[in-house]
Amino acid sequence: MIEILYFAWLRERIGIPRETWTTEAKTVNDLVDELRAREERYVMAFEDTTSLRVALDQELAEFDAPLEGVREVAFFPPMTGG
Amino acid sequence: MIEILYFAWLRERIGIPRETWTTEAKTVNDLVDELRAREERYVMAFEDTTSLRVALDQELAEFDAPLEGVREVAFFPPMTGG
Amino acid sequence: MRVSLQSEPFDPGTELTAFSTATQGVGAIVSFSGIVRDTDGTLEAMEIEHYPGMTERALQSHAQKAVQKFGLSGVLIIHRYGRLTPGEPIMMVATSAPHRQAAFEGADFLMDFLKSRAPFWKKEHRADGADWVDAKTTDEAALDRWT
Amino acid sequence: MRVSLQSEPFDPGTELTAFSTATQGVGAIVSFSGIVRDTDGTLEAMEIEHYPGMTERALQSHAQKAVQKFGLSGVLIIHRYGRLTPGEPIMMVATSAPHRQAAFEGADFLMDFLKSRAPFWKKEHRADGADWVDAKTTDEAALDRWT
Repeated sequence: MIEILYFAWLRERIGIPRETWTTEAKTVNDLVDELRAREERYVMAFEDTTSLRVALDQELAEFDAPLEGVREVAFFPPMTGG
Repeated sequence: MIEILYFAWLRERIGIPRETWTTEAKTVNDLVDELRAREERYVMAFEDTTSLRVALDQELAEFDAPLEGVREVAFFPPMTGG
Repeated sequence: MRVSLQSEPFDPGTELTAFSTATQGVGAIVSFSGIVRDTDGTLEAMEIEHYPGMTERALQSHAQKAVQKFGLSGVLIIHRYGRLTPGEPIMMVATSAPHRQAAFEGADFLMDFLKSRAPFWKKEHRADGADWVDAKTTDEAALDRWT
Repeated sequence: MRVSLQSEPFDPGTELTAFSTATQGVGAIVSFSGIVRDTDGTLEAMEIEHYPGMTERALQSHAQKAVQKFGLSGVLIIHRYGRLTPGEPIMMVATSAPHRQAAFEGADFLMDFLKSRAPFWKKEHRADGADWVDAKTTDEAALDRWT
């Protein structure tokens, strides 16, 4: 079981800020595939992962990173702070 | 007749902050030669003009600049503001 | 080193005075403040979303990185979240160091990080709707200067 | 644009607040303050000599140059002269602009100018005597960045 968080327009497109999900995914990419298989809104949200960022347990990561031991996965668009 | 000003260690070495001087000099270099011919303290002060700066009527200039029309000449070491 | 993630407004001048007073023995202090800007007279508000938990960690770790990389004597980062109106300060960084170059570079480095590595997202609210601000590829590219 | 050549002390934070209030509609404000630094615990005072008349002209003309070169919305230059003690601010520059890069570069440019083109000379007073501060060749070289 992992906690999945969504931010900014990704949060709006999916419609929820967070959810708990039971996954078999080995990597972030695997997890994205699982989510896409669920519902159309996930397909839309994850249409182009090159325009998205991911953080594993609150550290920026790559989409091919392993999920082993990870408790919190966050997906969001490129950041626009400052 | 021109007004000559000295700043920082140049002022201390020459012993006065300013003086009025009647000159025939065509350029700053000529003026420096005239001053050196006056007294030992000017020889000492103007020993190495590459380590000095000059301003003509309050604008930075080169030592080969003409003096025609100039009313105020200032000599000083490289600036250390900021 | 002080990092503040806050919804409350702040005054960069007041913060600079406090920062200067706290860091003694330095020769140079640089500050940067970013202000909500209404480019065409239609901006009603700037909404800033962030990732609670990750944001604080990311700000702390980058403040530490800046201290080490540039030998800074002090670092201040303030970043707001929530709803801001035009003219309000969004964020500020301040750096202090023995000499000028380290203070300037440290501030510039922190800004590059805040622009594209700290989990903040800006949304502009106008009379005719709201839009998420797009990330600039130049901001992403700017980070390469420091590696 | 405000240029102040003064013997009186000033507080950079208070000046930053006044500068920010005066320049509306900008997105970025950068400030730099230089502080008298006692590197080895022996400095009693820093004396700053300047060239009355030329200094004011030079500060004004370089503030204008910075506004034009970087499209700045506002410039502030404060520089003290006379006898200063360790910990006191010597000078400050502040720049405001629509975007960050112009504000940073404008402040950096003004500092390079103040270091080696404004007619100020620093003398350090210590218990065992007084010495004029040598100009740094790096300060002179830094000016080449802008030509």
